Amino acid sequence: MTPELAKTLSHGMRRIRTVEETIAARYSEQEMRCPTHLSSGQEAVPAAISAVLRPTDLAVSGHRAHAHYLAKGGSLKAMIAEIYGRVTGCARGKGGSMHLIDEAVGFMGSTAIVGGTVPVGVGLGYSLMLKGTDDIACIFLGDAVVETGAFYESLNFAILKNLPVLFICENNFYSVYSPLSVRQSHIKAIHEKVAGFGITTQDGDGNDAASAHEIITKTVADIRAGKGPAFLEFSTFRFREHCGPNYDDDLGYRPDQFIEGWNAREPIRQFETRAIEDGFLTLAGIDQMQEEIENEVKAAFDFARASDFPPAGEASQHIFANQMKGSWK
Amino acid sequence: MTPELAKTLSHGMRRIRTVEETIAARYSEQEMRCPTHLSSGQEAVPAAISAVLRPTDLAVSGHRAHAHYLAKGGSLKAMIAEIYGRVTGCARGKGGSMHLIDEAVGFMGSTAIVGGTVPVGVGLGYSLMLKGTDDIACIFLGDAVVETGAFYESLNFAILKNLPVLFICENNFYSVYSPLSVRQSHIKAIHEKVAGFGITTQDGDGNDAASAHEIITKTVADIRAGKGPAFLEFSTFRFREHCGPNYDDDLGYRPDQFIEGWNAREPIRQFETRAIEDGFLTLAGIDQMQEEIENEVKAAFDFARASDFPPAGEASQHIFANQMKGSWK
Amino acid sequence: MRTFANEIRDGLDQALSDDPSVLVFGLGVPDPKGVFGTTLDLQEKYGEKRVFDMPTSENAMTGIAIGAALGGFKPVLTHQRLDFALLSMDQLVNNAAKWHFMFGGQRNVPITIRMILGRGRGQGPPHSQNQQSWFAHNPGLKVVMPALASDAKGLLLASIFDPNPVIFLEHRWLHNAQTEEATDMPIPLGEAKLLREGDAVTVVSVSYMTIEALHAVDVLKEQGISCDLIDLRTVTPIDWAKIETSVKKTGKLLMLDTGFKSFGIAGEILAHVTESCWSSLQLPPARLTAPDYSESTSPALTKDYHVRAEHIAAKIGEMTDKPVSIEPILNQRGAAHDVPGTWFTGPF
Amino acid sequence: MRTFANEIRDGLDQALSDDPSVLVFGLGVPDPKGVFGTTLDLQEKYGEKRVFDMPTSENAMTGIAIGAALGGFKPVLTHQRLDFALLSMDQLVNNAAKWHFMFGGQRNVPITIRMILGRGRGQGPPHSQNQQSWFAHNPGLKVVMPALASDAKGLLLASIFDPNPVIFLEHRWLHNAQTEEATDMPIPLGEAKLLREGDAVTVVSVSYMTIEALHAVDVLKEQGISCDLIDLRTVTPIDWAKIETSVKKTGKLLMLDTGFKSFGIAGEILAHVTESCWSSLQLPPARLTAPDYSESTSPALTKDYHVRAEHIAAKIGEMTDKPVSIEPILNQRGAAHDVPGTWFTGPF
Ligand SMILES: Cc1ncc(C[n+]2csc(CCOP(=O)(O)OP(=O)(O)O)c2C)c(N)n1
Ligand SMILES: Cc1ncc(C[n+]2csc(CCOP(=O)(O)OP(=O)(O)O)c2C)c(N)n1
Ligand SMILES: [Mg+2]
Ligand SMILES: [Mg+2]
Repeated sequence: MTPELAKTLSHGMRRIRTVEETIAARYSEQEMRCPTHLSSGQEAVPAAISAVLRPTDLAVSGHRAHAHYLAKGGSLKAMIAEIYGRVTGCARGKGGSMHLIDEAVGFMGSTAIVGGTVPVGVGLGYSLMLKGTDDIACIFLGDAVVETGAFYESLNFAILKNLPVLFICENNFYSVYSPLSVRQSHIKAIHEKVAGFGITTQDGDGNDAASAHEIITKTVADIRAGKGPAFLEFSTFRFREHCGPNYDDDLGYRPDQFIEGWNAREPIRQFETRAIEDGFLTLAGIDQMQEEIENEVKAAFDFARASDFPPAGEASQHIFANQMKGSWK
Repeated sequence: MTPELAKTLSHGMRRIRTVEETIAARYSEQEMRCPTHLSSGQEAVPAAISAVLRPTDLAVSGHRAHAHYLAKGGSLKAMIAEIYGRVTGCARGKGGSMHLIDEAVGFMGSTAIVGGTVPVGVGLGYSLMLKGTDDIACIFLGDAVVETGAFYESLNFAILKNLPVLFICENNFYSVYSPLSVRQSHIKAIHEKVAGFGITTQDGDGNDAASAHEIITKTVADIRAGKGPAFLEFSTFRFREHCGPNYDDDLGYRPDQFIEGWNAREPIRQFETRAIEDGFLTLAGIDQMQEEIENEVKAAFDFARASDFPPAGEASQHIFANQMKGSWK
Repeated sequence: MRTFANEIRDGLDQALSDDPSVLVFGLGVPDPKGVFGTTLDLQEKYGEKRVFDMPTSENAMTGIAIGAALGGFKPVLTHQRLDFALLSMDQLVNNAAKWHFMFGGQRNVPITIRMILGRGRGQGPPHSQNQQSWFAHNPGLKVVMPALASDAKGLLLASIFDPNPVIFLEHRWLHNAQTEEATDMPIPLGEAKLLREGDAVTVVSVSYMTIEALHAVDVLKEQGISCDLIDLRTVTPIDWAKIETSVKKTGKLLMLDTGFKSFGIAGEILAHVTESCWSSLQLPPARLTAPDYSESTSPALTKDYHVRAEHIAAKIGEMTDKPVSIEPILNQRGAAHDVPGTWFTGPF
Repeated sequence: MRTFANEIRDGLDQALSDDPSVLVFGLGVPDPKGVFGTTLDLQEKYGEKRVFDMPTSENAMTGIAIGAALGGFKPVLTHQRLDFALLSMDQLVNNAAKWHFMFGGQRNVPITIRMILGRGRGQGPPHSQNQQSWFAHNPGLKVVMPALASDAKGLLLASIFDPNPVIFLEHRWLHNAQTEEATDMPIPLGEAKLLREGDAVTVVSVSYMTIEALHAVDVLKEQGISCDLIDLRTVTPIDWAKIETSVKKTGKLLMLDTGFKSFGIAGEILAHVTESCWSSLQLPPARLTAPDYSESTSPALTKDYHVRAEHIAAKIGEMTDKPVSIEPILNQRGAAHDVPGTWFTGPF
């Protein structure tokens, strides 16, 4: 740990948290009119990854993608505007919260079908292999994704071709209201099942930004060095309901003890307490950082709300492209 | 080994071989007008399974299903008639070589899509679990099936629900002309990958009927005893081309050494040589058995060729069923 | 007053109770929210073996439903959106649809696949597909699209006890629809329902479009234009007789569909009616459907996306060459355009 | 003389050679048989990184093609049967078709998916599906169905270099079709081709049906009945202008399709022409397609399954109310009914 890294991780987590909590606070205004999956509580892993990846690395994600998009450097303004359905949104209002994209920083897209971007990420990895750079493709996935056939098909191909692909599984133990126990056999943990394929795997504490950062740093270095794909599993905890702005622990689908245990390991406080003790952060520094973040977030919401809606005619545009937009070089 | 078992295994293998080679010999007559995948060379595992399963056990298979259908006790006449497209065929000529069915003996169907019956077999296993008998569902699969997402989704569910399901993988190292090396990572063997899920697995020599029988007997007993699903991998070798009646080693897609090595371990001769040495079989007994088989096979071909074609009107029948045909009891 | 969702739930309950071979499973089936209220308490009542949650494995779970059906059971599999079921097209079309046919009638596959059709409030492109024409195009599948809450239970019961695979499409905007009457009896698949009678135009509709059509037809009736309104209820088998009888009377057809226009179910209905009622047709048969592009997320892009009662009324006016006022329709609208009613506040 | 299969192979060769971002993969691509001869020697020429075999993972490999496209490449993925591609409907429809739209036009997905349509000689239900209407129904996909060997290469090149996902459907019975002329130039997608001119009936056809139609139309010409024959070539985008111009001239439409009848592409073409050419139509537009059930395996059950030249000729006779002799057609048939020619001896 260094003061700089501590600041980066703290800032990364606080920024994600502030964005998500601001969305939660304003969602009931009925101006953000799309299904929205918040990452509050799950900030440590994205913040850690953010500190390791380069803009030329590529990433894809799923329905709960705000944190991943931000971690990869995606434009905050464009994301908030997208959730507000404005033309300044990263998908011009076409896709909403679940469809984020910022190719300029390598965030190649998030989509709404569980597992749907896993093969896309592997295909991006294939393109990087062909180009021969040491960039990597990073695939964010939840614990339900390892129930999809597409995941195993993709895994097999990534290993077969020794592709520069990092699979990051954030295991928050639930898929909507469903615990792991009704979906996956408990005989082996997720990372153990995957390890059976002969890919490098590791599991870590997804609420500990410092150790996550360490694991990710080493793993990414190995991938860049041509050692092939890797799979990381981080256990973590989502604060709010699966989709939407509220807490839903009154529904009783997560045991009280489980909730309390995880709340005690809230990632930001946990990290900062230690970092302050170790002299890497100061309370004053954190306060100033938080203020800057709040200003940035407020500006993003102001930007979004001041932005125009897309003109009605855009509803029927973009069905077909008229020209090639990417290049292999 | 007992004289009785030796006879059963030898008979089972010879019967499959004779059927397949008779099809090969007559295929060029252009009367069997459907894609046909022969099992010559791969007789040991089906013969071994045949000696273990009961008629009330259920089985499904894929495109190369003749041996499995026969092993499960399916009617030989109905199978040959099906390949000849006759109304006496097990699917009344609707399905051909790849669509075999004989529910009376628990052969619930084979289909043409790689991996397509794997979940069907697991669903049959679920029905057996609900019924609470100690029957099992047996799923035959080739080495390409473990590349399909459906396989892993099915495996997960079978383990999750502790279903009485036996996955039998006959690994003949090729999918059509494609060797394993262009399809699957070699870091782990198939059974190792599957073992990662926490299911009982074992690999065996698929050309050694005696040892295959031993493995299968123990495994099936465990499944009947409620120990949950199991996965067996048997390596083996297909004699003829992927689809059709000919040899195609002139194409050079399988290395000479590979072919020679496997030919030296031809399953019937290998088994019988030892069984004769051990006094379980006699040459005369084998000759008599072969004669009986040849008579049976000839009768089946005669039956098929003497059978009527389905009336033209049946082409448009069977689109919808008018009544329930199964029962849960 | 009972809702469409109540009726679905009661249909499942009745099926589970009447027949021990009925199984109900799908993502979220035993949830506290019970798939929009349609599966509430069923697991408590019938146990974890007959009513259960599942992994996110839509393809295999469809095959598992087929296998359980071959094992003698009658599985009902639920997808919270049709869009997720695209993963299972192989099992649905290569196995379920063809099993009875390709095995020469040996064995039927009595499975029911509930798929919910999303719409509005930011559902966006992959949560709002209405691909009924895919299923209808495939021999061996029945396709049921209930519209009225009073039909929901009867159609569901008929689907569950039909010996064939049935795709049961529930429009999300219908779950809160209300009814006073409802039936405990299966409603035979293949019978459309004449909801309104008149001789101006034959309006044929499916699923949620029937709600908009009822609104339009009733308002027009007050303006002196009376239409036949036929709720299709099942797309396959389809009740051609009822449609043809009506078109032969009115000489005019307006078909309403929730799906994309081109190569959709409306095209088939226009084509068939043109073939079979040629000499009765006074006008080319017409259709109002979703356009040939996806529903966007932003509410600014969905205002004119869906066909609403006012469009239907205006179209009927055009087809009958009579003046029509859509004011009464517009005046009755309470909720924003992207929600089915004020009760709906998201998130999905 | 060159075959359709030669032309496909040369199209791939030319694309690979002209543009280093083109990739070709699929089950059996580097096989000794090279996917019915269409991919022979390409791996030797362009290396294992650009031309490769794949695992039996149709769904993921489609997503991998999409990802490679987003990475700047132009993948061409081959399925030996359309039936296998049913496993990839999620990636094709939820991702490829919608990517450009749902990300607001940010990024296109230039992938080409070759799917081979099986027929005859015991292919049976899950090796003989012609589901073009599924793809055509989905905005964002282009659907190309070449018929003539002389068009195969040009249409393939246009598909590969089109910025959008293209479903390229090759009928198995066409691979041996011959041509003398061929082009090295892409043929623009969306332009149908008028193959024969006449004013009796407008015959519109796709893929292998065009071969049967050519036969029928030429024989009828000798009997004094001249038809317009339009080979659609691309189903989406579709060349309505050419169809409408012809129907406005002839007043009669006969649409031919290889797929199931109901809710198929023929229905849409009938519906659209009825809407757009109403006042010109002298007869209800007609269609000849596969019936609404699968192709069986037994040759005894496929004799009357497919539409053949004699059926087309007879139908045109009926539509023109003129006597027609189908004898010349029957007399020219050499091969059994379930193979494209005597060269075809199976197994698939
Ligand atoms: C194929 C598919 N099936 C079901 C859904 C509905 N769905 C949306 S999010 C979700 C839960 C995914 O859980 P997980 O991967 O653990 O991610 P988390 O929400 O916990 O972050 C489900 C089932 C979907 N979007 N796609
Ligand atoms: C989903 C799917 N993809 C491709 C095919 C074409 N195909 C038919 S058999 C076969 C090979 C299967 O290999 P394997 O499972 O090893 O069985 P084997 O033929 O060796 O017995 C393939 C790829 C298919 N039938 N289904
Ligand atoms: Mg989760
Ligand atoms: Mg094999």
